[in-house]
Amino acid sequence: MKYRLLYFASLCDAAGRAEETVSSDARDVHALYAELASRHGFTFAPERLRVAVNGEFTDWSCPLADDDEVAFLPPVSGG
Amino acid sequence: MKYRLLYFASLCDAAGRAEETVSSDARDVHALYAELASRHGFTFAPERLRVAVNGEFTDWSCPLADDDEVAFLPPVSGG
Amino acid sequence: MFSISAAPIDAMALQCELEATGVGAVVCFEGRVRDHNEGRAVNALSYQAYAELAETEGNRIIEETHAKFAVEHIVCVHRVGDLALGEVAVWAGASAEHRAAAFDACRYVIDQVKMRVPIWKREHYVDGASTWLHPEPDRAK
Amino acid sequence: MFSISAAPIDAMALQCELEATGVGAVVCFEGRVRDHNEGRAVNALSYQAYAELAETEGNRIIEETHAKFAVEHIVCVHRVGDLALGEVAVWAGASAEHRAAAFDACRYVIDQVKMRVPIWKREHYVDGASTWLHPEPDRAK
Repeated sequence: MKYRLLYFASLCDAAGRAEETVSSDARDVHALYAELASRHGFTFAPERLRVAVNGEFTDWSCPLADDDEVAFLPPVSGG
Repeated sequence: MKYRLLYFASLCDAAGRAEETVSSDARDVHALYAELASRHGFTFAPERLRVAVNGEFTDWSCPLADDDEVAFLPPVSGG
Repeated sequence: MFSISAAPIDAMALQCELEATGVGAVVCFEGRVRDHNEGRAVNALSYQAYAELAETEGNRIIEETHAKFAVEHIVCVHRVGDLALGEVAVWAGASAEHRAAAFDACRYVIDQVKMRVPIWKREHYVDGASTWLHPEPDRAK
Repeated sequence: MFSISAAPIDAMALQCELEATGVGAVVCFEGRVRDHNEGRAVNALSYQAYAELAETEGNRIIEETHAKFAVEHIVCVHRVGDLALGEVAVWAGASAEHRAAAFDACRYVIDQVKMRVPIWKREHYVDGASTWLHPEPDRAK
């Protein structure tokens, strides 16, 4: 399956890019994060991140479909 | 003794003036209010008013001296 | 600084008085003349103050607020005279390093000013009547 | 309305959006870039947002606030991009008939925005270093 990934803040720095499209065998967000964390050296434990799929918050067990846009959101610091 | 009186809001309306100088035998603010309430038809019970003498809050037992400036302050409604 | 003003309140100028290096939060409150109160249609207000004592008591409130909360600057101005609908009757602002103190201080100032400072409001109603407001202690808002 | 802005925040224009007949209280909050944080001297900040989701979540917060408090209008704007010291990073305002609701609503909005909306701050320090802030839940301010 193909997924579009969005990276923000320190995940963007770690990945060296703000977005990318990847081909992956992962079928849910948890598996996809494990794969990307390994590839890009992400150090956040999943419980410190929120997940968004197609522009809306979801949970870590969310199943994925081809062409989904996925973002792993590190702890926010607006304001 | 001579006192200068300041009237505000509905006490000003009732007295028909914002200030006046009176000669009185009253020697404390409680006695002075009783006299003025009778003369001007003030209907506030003393416990609903605060008292200021010479520009500072004081209490109803405050003794008065010649030329003191006295104000009886009805409940406030600023803001 | 607390003051009484016969001229319209210039909120921008007052907010500038809150500036300081290191300020991370500014909270401002404006109290405006509403077109109604307790079910009656209002078309204007007049405020009267015992100006000398109002400024003394207002500045006492500001000193208390500095003692209670970690704030940088506090400013409060109350109008007197005749005000039209929508005009600002009272303005209060607080600046601080963090927002909790700025919110708490701004609210404390306006709450205390309304309770304690010798200022009185006369409401002018659409039907031509008018009355000074002298709220019972438990009805003060 | 919640929005993300790459341009400097125009507080006066935003406050005008809070106007309505019958409004008696307006409370505004400004969060500004401070010259220090947790003991380190800061000389600039950058904010990044997941703009689409930030606006969705920000507007959800505003809807919640309308449901919780008797307010007329609520506006909140958060800057993104590079900000100098003293610039406004976030602005929130609420108007209401009475001041308690305006204070409560303004504070609720900014508290929730800081906790929930996907926006991140990078601090640039005087010594040349910089870092994204990812606060632990119990340290979020």
